Amino acid sequence: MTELLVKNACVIDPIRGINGDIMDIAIRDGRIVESVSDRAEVIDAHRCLTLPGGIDSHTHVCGTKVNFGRYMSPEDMRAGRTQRRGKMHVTSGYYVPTTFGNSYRYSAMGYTTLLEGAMAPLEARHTHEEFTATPHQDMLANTLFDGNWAVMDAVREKNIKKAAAIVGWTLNAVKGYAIKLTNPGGTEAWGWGEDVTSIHEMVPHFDVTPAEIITTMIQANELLKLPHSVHLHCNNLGKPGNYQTTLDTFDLVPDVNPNRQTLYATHVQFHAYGGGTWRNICSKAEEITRSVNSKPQIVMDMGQIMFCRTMTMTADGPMEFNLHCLHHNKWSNHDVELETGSGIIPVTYSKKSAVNCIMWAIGLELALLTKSPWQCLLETDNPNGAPFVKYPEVIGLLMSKRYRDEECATLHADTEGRTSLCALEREMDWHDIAVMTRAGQAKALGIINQGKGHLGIGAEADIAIYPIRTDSVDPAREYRKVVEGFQKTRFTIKRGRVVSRDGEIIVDGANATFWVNAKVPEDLRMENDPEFIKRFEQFYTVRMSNYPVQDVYLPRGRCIETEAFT
Amino acid sequence: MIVSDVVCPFCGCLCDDLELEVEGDRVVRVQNGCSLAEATFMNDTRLPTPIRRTKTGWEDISYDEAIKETADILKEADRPLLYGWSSTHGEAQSVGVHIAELIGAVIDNTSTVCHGPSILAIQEVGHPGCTLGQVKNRADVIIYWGCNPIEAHPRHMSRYTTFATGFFVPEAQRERTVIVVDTRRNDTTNIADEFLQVEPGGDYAVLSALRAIVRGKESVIPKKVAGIAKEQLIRVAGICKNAKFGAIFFGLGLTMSRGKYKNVRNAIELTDELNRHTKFVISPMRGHGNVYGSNEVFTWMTGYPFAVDFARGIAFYNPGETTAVDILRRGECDAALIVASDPGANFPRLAAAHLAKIPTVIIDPHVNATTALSRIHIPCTAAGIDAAGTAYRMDGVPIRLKKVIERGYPDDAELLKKIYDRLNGGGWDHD
Amino acid sequence: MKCILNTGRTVPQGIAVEHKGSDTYRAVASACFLNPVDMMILGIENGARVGITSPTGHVVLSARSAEGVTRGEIFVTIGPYANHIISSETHGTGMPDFKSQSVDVEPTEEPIRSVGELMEEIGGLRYDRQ
Amino acid sequence: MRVILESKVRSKPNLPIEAEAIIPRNFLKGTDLVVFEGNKERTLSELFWIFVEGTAVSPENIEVVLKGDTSRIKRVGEYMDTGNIVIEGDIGMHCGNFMSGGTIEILGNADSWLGREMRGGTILCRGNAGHYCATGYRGEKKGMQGGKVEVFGNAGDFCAEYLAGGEVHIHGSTGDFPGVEMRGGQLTIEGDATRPCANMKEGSCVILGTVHDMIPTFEKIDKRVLPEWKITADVYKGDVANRGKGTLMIKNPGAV
Repeated sequence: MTELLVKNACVIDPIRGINGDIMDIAIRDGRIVESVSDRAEVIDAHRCLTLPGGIDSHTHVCGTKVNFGRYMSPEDMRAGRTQRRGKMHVTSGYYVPTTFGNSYRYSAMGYTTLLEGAMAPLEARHTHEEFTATPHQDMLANTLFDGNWAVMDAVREKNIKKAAAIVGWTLNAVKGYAIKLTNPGGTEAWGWGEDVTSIHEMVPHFDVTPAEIITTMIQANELLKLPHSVHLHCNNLGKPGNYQTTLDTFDLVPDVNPNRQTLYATHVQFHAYGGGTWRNICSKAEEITRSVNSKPQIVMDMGQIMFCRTMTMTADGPMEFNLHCLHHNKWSNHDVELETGSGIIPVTYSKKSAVNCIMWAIGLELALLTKSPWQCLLETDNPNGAPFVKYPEVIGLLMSKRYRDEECATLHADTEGRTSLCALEREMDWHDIAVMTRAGQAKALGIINQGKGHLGIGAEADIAIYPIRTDSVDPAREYRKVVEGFQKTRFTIKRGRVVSRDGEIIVDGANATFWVNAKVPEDLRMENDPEFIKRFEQFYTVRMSNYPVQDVYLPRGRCIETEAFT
Repeated sequence: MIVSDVVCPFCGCLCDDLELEVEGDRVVRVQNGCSLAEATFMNDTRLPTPIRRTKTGWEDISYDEAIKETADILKEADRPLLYGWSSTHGEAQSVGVHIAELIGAVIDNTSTVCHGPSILAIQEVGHPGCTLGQVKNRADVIIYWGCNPIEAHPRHMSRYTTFATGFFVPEAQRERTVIVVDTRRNDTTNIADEFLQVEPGGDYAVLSALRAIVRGKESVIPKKVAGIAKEQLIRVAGICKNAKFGAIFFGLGLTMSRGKYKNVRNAIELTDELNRHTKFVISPMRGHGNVYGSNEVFTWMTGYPFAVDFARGIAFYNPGETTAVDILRRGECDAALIVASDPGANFPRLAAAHLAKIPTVIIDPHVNATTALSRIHIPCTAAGIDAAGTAYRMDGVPIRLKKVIERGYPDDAELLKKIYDRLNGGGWDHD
Repeated sequence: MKCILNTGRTVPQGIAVEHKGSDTYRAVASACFLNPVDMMILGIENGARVGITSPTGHVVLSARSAEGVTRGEIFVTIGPYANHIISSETHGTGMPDFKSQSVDVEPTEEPIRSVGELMEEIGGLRYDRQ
Repeated sequence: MRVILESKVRSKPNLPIEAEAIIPRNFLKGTDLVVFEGNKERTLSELFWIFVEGTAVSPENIEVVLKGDTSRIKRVGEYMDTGNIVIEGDIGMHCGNFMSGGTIEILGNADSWLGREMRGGTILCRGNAGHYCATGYRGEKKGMQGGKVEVFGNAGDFCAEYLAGGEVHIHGSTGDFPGVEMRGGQLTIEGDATRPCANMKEGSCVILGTVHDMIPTFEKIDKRVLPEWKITADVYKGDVANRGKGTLMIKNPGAV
């Protein structure tokens, strides 16, 4: 039995409605309890800001695509090198760090749970191998279904149950957590070098539209009773004028789940562009947030960009090629048979570029114009918009109008006319930030019941104690203190153990991987469907028996079972 | 006993549809596999026990003794080299990287003498590729450039390309055009619809010419480029541009001939150019069963796919400087640990000779040329035969190798963990 | 005769690759494929021995006629025989000239050595208990 | 001030030494510097006999002289910004990496990656230079960006790869692919070269000797008198395969 007592913590725990109370937190064997014995180890938080461990609900840190980003970037690897030290392994890389680099840096910032944004089912084993080597965060994997042939066949046949059964079988086979749709239909079209340009355009050879894929998958998701909603990267990412596609997509979404959103729309900054060309691109954040403010069934995340050199990586192959034709730097692409695609290119976001400045402003506008912080979560689509180590700066910008004004003064002159950021007075408070960086994520991902995102009795003792005194820091004026404070916790506690102190990792990690087993009725299971098996063996290049990820790849797997179809 | 859907660990195709008949600790029949697979499973003669070189011959030693001496050798070294890794599973590769980091070693894998140049090229221009099923189901134009799949990857054409039935190419042989580029005629060139016989060392010029033609600049091109007539180049460029889905596979003919990675880069840039007209992908024909896995494991752990130098505590990478052949050629390293490979046979003479001058330990199931250059040889399981583990196919698809028999050997990952423990003075703690 | 040495993988080499001490492997790895015209000029028949010399070393191989090999080129499967004469220079890339080593080819009466003998020539010691 | 470093005899003379600490500025505060020999940290005095003559108040007045067997010493002059380094014999790899000012003179030969990612200053190599002379790092978009590298002997393969600015002058010949991927700057080769300027985007290159294996995707546009060399050269634009706008001037085009 191990016990830990955190004393004098200034706790903000939005899920439990606690906002800045000074209290003690008792921990036994990794969970939060009423009280501990006097033998417990004691940490004095000295009234510092204490939050549930940070949760990133959309990041790219593990798997084929991320590793390819590393593989092709020795120039980045030398940008962030640290030596082996104590319990810490060597790390390399700044925008695509090694797995240990990701894990240590997230931990130093108080993050204890991560959702990998895109896992191709065929390559799931790779993602899980890297999860094991990202030891300080619990991991969940978004599983890609955007170009899944079997799913598209079911959509065409308007067979929702079958679509659900395919998803259920796949999630179970690859130990995935949620349904991810990346440019639905577009990744299949990219198999021919084409794309789909609206949600009502037919996918070549499959006679389905993105809209049909999205609505069917939303229904299948609820039929399977998955903890998370459909997680969508909308069509037409990064194209001027794409906001209309985004609005059309939002209009498809019913409000069907009382516990959470029905659709999670990711990195919406990249989907909120007006205009028709790169010359007249402008912000449509107002239109997007007007829609979201009237639709509680939608939660989005920012997709904030920051000015730096980074790497874009997404399953959206056609988008990456278009971007490559603009940048003329290196381009990688990796299409996955019968399932999805992916593309990777390095980019530099510069204040000299009007487009980049407008993108930067749109992300912030989305957050500031969304009334409820539970509906617009903070992330950069790491590393697409910026590496996650930039989160503290994003927090600073959201909390301080002065910081925003100072930055705006250094931007390209066109920014002001084509965005409304400068006019926005809103300054977020500590509670808003706590929602946008952990509580909102826990609710959106459906992991509150797993003891994530709050500090109630029975919760997993994932806690971040920041060197910030909320009673003495004025974030609007002293935003630099805010940024610094969120960069490095005093203590990051993971499942009751102090893993990071002042940015130094002090123990070996022992993370868990959450996955979902939706129990589909016997007669609907794909492993009993001869037609599914036949097509699998014919068109995949691995045998169906070699496809599922074996248990050995999840040394600390945590299965969430649902009673589907009931 | 019959075991089905077995994965062959020999080459980068990692065919996973083999059926094996097993009797006791022996495989007695292999179905669906090529002749290389058959030899891999059926002619599997092992070194029975660890051996150590004496002044005049060889003596048997215990595993404990062998492990202790290996750890002592590595501990003493000022510039140890850990080399090989491509014929074992990812689990062993990962322990190898941990050892290298712990002792400040250089760690390199066999891509250094096969597709290392392809990696250098990818680091300059990226890699438009795909999984092999994309090619199987869609490709109507297949190009084999500087590779000979019939000899090196015997089932590549029947499983993934020329002869494979695909969803959008139900009559594969009729519907696919096959182009082969090589310096000499061989069995692969004989099945080509177009054979471009390029002069040795002329690949780069041919690729540049094709790029220019695809861009509409054919007027610049001379009548003949590296032995190939301009008319044929124009014809081939036309076939590529008119393809619905084209796939280039390339081999050591590009990576080993003069210019090395620049040849590969040029092929990738041709692929890039063709994507402005249609869909085109390119893929290296990776050799050893899990050589791509060694690149993957090295990359997520160190940031670099091969040739990683931990001498200064951080990871440093610079092929040409930190690559195994160069470290040996310059006589830099003062100890070597070879795992699952045979540099004695595969490295140029001068590089191999240095292994005999320093204390070298090899961990490998089989006696090979490197055995003769070593001080100690420790036998172990062979991944995919008597050990399970992860391997990455040439296209990045991770596949679990199966354990089909038990022969009583220790897994190399376990041997390496014991060596790590001795060096670290503590328990293995990285799972 | 001046030639360019080309190397590559072959099925027989792959089959015997884990039996480097065997006669099969010796036969496979020490075969040197030449264009028939070049063989005529050298005045040798199939199976004759040829001495191959490069700035790095000298090795004896068994000549085999092959139509597919162009004149001025010789092909030897990857392995210790070819490597005995390939330079370890990598041009700063890590990769030796496995496909473009300049060599001199001439008929010889010298014997073809075993893999073990080649290793002993560079400081090794054969292990041939099986 | 002159700092003379004379290499001591080492028990393992082939072990590389990484000595980016050897730049003039660092000797302002004394000679108590750290270098790496293989995977071991060493003080400068473990590896060198150190002699200091005179004093200096600013680094530009410091000259560092290396004597003895220095062929395995890497990174001498890395990030050097001022002062002088003289190497009496051969020098190891990465001499003058990221250099931004000052002068390095090598009386012997330089190993590979001489002046990698250089920004300014001057490197004079009286002997031959190895491969990747005046180039960049793997995966990086730009190689050398400024300053001057002058080699009085020959240079190896991939000389001035990714050259983006500054001047590279080889008095002798180069190996394969000089000026490959050039983005800018000026490359001059007085001797012969094989496959020059392949895939170049911009910049200019003059070759006075014989060119072997000219890349087929260069467009001959002109003849031009080069008064400084007293020759008439063929002028090519390219690399056409790469939408390049570079200039390649050749006195003796060999067989294509």
